[in-house]
Amino acid sequence: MYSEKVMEHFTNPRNVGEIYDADGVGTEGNPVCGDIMKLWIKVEDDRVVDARFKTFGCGAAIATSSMITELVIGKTIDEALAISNRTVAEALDGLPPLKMHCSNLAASALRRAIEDYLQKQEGTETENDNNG
Amino acid sequence: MYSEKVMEHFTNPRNVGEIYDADGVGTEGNPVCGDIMKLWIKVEDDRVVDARFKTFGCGAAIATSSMITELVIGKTIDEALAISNRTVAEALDGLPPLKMHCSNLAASALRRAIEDYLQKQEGTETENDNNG
Amino acid sequence: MEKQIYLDHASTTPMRPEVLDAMLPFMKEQYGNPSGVYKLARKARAAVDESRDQVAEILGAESREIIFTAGGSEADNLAVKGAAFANKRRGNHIIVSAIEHPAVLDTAKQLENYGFSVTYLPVNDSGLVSLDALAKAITSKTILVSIMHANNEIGTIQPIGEIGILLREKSIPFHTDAVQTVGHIPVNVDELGVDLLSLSAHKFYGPRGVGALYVRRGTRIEPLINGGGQERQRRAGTENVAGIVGLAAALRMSVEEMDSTSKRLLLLRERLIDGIMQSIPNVRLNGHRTHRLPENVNLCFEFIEGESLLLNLDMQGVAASSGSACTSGSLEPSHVLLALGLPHEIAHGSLRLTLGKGTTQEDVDKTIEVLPGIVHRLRQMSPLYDEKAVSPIGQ
Amino acid sequence: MEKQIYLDHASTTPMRPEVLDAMLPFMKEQYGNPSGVYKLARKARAAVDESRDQVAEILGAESREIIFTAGGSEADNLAVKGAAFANKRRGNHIIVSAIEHPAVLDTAKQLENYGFSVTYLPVNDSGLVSLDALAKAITSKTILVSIMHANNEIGTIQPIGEIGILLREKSIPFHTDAVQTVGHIPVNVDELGVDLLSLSAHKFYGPRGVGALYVRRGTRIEPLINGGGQERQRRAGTENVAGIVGLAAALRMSVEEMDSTSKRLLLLRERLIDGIMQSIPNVRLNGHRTHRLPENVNLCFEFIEGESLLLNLDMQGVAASSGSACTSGSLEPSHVLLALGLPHEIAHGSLRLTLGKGTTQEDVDKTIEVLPGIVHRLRQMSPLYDEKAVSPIGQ
Ligand SMILES: Cc1ncc(COP(=O)(O)O)c(C=O)c1O
Ligand SMILES: Cc1ncc(COP(=O)(O)O)c(C=O)c1O
Repeated sequence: MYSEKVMEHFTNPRNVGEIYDADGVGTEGNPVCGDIMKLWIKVEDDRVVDARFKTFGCGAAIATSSMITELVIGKTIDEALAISNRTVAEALDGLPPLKMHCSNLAASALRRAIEDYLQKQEGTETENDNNG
Repeated sequence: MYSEKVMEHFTNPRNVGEIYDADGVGTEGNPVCGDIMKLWIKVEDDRVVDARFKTFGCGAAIATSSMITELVIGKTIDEALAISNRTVAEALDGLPPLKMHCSNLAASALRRAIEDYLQKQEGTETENDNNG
Repeated sequence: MEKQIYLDHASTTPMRPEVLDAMLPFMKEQYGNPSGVYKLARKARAAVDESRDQVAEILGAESREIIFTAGGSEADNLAVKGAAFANKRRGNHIIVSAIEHPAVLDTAKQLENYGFSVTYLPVNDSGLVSLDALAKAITSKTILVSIMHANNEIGTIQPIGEIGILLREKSIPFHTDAVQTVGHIPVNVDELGVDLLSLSAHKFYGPRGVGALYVRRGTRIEPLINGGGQERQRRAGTENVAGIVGLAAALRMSVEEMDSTSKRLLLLRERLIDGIMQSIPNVRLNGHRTHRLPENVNLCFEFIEGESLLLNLDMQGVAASSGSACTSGSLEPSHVLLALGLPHEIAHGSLRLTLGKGTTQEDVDKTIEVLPGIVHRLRQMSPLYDEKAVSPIGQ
Repeated sequence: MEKQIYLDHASTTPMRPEVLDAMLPFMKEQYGNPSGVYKLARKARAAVDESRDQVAEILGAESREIIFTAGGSEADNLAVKGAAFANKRRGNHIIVSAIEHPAVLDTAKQLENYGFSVTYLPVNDSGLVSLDALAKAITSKTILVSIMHANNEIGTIQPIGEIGILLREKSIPFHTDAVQTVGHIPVNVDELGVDLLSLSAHKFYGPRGVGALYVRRGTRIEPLINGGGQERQRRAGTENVAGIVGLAAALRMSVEEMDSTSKRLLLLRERLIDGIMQSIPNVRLNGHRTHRLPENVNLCFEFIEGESLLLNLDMQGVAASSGSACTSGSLEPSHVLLALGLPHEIAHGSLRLTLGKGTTQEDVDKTIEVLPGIVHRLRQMSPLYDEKAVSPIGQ
């Protein structure tokens, strides 16, 4: 049912873990629906230099998490914001219809992490003394 | 579905044909229901000395016809009247449930042939000049 | 023992050895349940998907439009009950032909108990429904028409394509029972213009107990068997993988050989009909002379009854049937023959000989050879024959 | 490639080679349709009759009380819809347990659309229904109770015999889905006191796509599949003779070996449960500790999700399932685990390991060996684990 790419990412997920001094963190999903993804990003000069995730979820959830970290590392914030659930699914050579929502999950978690970063940025810029 | 006895009588039916100078004739069934039996008997000294049949019908109808002629030959009229559909079915080692009505048919045809004989007898006895 | 001559292919066909070969892996080491997530399951899933694709392609359908069932009867019930219940709000009127297989006819009768009203469309003396009569029967409440592609007893092929055009115009869901035609004559769901189409594997040299229903995308049906999510929620039950693979393999092979087989059988059919009608008087051919399945011969022998004919034929090594196999245990004469207008006593004397890919010219000639003696013997025994001994030779 | 360890027997079982041998003649030369009147047909008919006698005898039933179907789902649908519609005049209330297989549960839901009212009986935290609750749920309009013999996910065995006594007193038709128990533990229709009982051949090393429904004499049901007169007018369709013969052969063999197999599997089950629970923290055993199928293990691993567990197990050569096979493609956690009162995130982390007659101690030990690493790895990846890293060892 899963593509080889999905299975490969599921078997060897990239960038598992946390970033303790992350610049942004995003969480998506909830235990009730069976998928939770948490994504940390490190940003330097408006560019995502590192990304890590932890995911509770099915094979597709883990693979999309892994894939999105790969996709985002090296991208500018604007480029990162352009990563849609479709981008993730396509990068994995597709997902079974029932599992499409998992790619949505990953894209949302990334967006939240970026929003978190941008909010913190604003804080830093305007107040300049917050925990940046 | 049929017993060996039924198949044997069906394959080699006894007493097929007509008796042109019969003492009694009985017909039972009709073309609509798919079974018609006609039975001729010859009676001497209150005893059935010959019986013949013609039957349009299924395997069971032909076998019961054959069997009843065998059963009746040699019997007195009273004994012959005692032949029931059960007698015929048992003599054939049973019939499939759906086909039980065929043994009924044979027993009724015999009864009608005997009634025909008795009626003619009455005629002969009382009027003594009929076509006896 | 005599060589057996099997002339009851419309009832069931022997499975092709190649079909069995295709099935065996799924009855042995490939036992995975397609719903699982492990390797063994994925292989089973792939086999089912591939089979579905093949069946769909042959019928000119999309894969998602094929629902596998446990046979033709289930497919018919799913189509008729499923469409009736799914469209109940739109209306409650159903039209079926009077000569449908019991799987449609009795289902329609059962629906009458559930508040549906059914029109049983008559047929003419060769078994064809009339388009005019159909058009007149349609009301604003008609939610389903079910007319079989070819009849299982008399082999008459209906003008399904023309009916399809009529019904498409009126947007009325149209089901055809193609159990006797799929694998035998060309069947394409778009050419026929049907929304629902039933088929059964054992009628085309496939396994018993597996069939399919084609459901045109957008056609609503309620499931007959609720439960697990198999067949896109439209038919629950662990998939009969071996059966499904067997169905697809059998269909593929039948379609490949269809042209040559049907040409050959057509010739044999004509030889059989002619041979019998020339040597036996008072015989009628039932069904249409040309709009007829290439393998079907159905005859009435006046003055004699069908079952005794069959038993005698069996003793001579010829396996045949009278009326439809499912009802030959009953006392009623065939509803199909009665619908053609035959009187009861004639309808009781019917014989169906259905040829198959294994049928040879010798089989046909042997049948032509043994029949006259049997018929003669039974007629000699028949009280009806006496009376009409002088009737003219059967037409 | 790794040796495959198959621990998904509750989903489907590999067919016994002896069963295939018993079926093969009917997929080859014995292709007669049992409805025919010729020799070939009579042999098929005899094989079906004999199979029916054997199944009936094993269940403590009469032959005429057995209806062959195309599987467990069809049998369940036939029982529930059939009894509901046949008793509609007496009332419209149905009781089913909340943990029924979807073949019963979804059927009950569908009946709600047709004017029936359904009570879904809750279960306690080990999956047992309460007799008191059942007694209270009964109304004067109750026309059917359906409670499964053993649950397919958690293996809990219900007190069917006691329920049967209660319902017999009140003359309410009682159906049990015995798909998971027939061939595994003793099943006798009189001891259970049931009027309707479903079984499916592929759950006891028989063929896919064939099952049976026991219908106590006098219990009224309407057919699900109308048509030909097969199965005493209660289930139309050309008989799947090979399948029926295979079902009977598989049942006979399973019953013969039942004692020794279930004893052996019980020991392996305990070894598996203990082995896992001793080496992995935060694991719960679902279902009843003792009123449990000898082959069933169902566990929840906190902080991780079932499917990723299954995929990892598959990569290590272990085939297992999470929840019921039919629904594991869905996103919903098991309705059975939720009915036990488990929170969603725990219910999502379930693993069902079901042993079979081919399961060895090595298989069990290998599973015990590979699981801790997989669970550890997935927990390391889980955002839920972080937060609760200090939870106590699972009970
Ligand atoms: C308890 C139970 N009932 C019914 C079924 C359905 O049986 P089948 O797959 O043969 O339709 C199953 C298995 O799938 C089951 O475990
Ligand atoms: C026209 C037609 N429809 C339906 C059926 C039923 O198919 P099955 O026996 O596979 O249920 C048959 C054959 O029995 C048939 O000939």
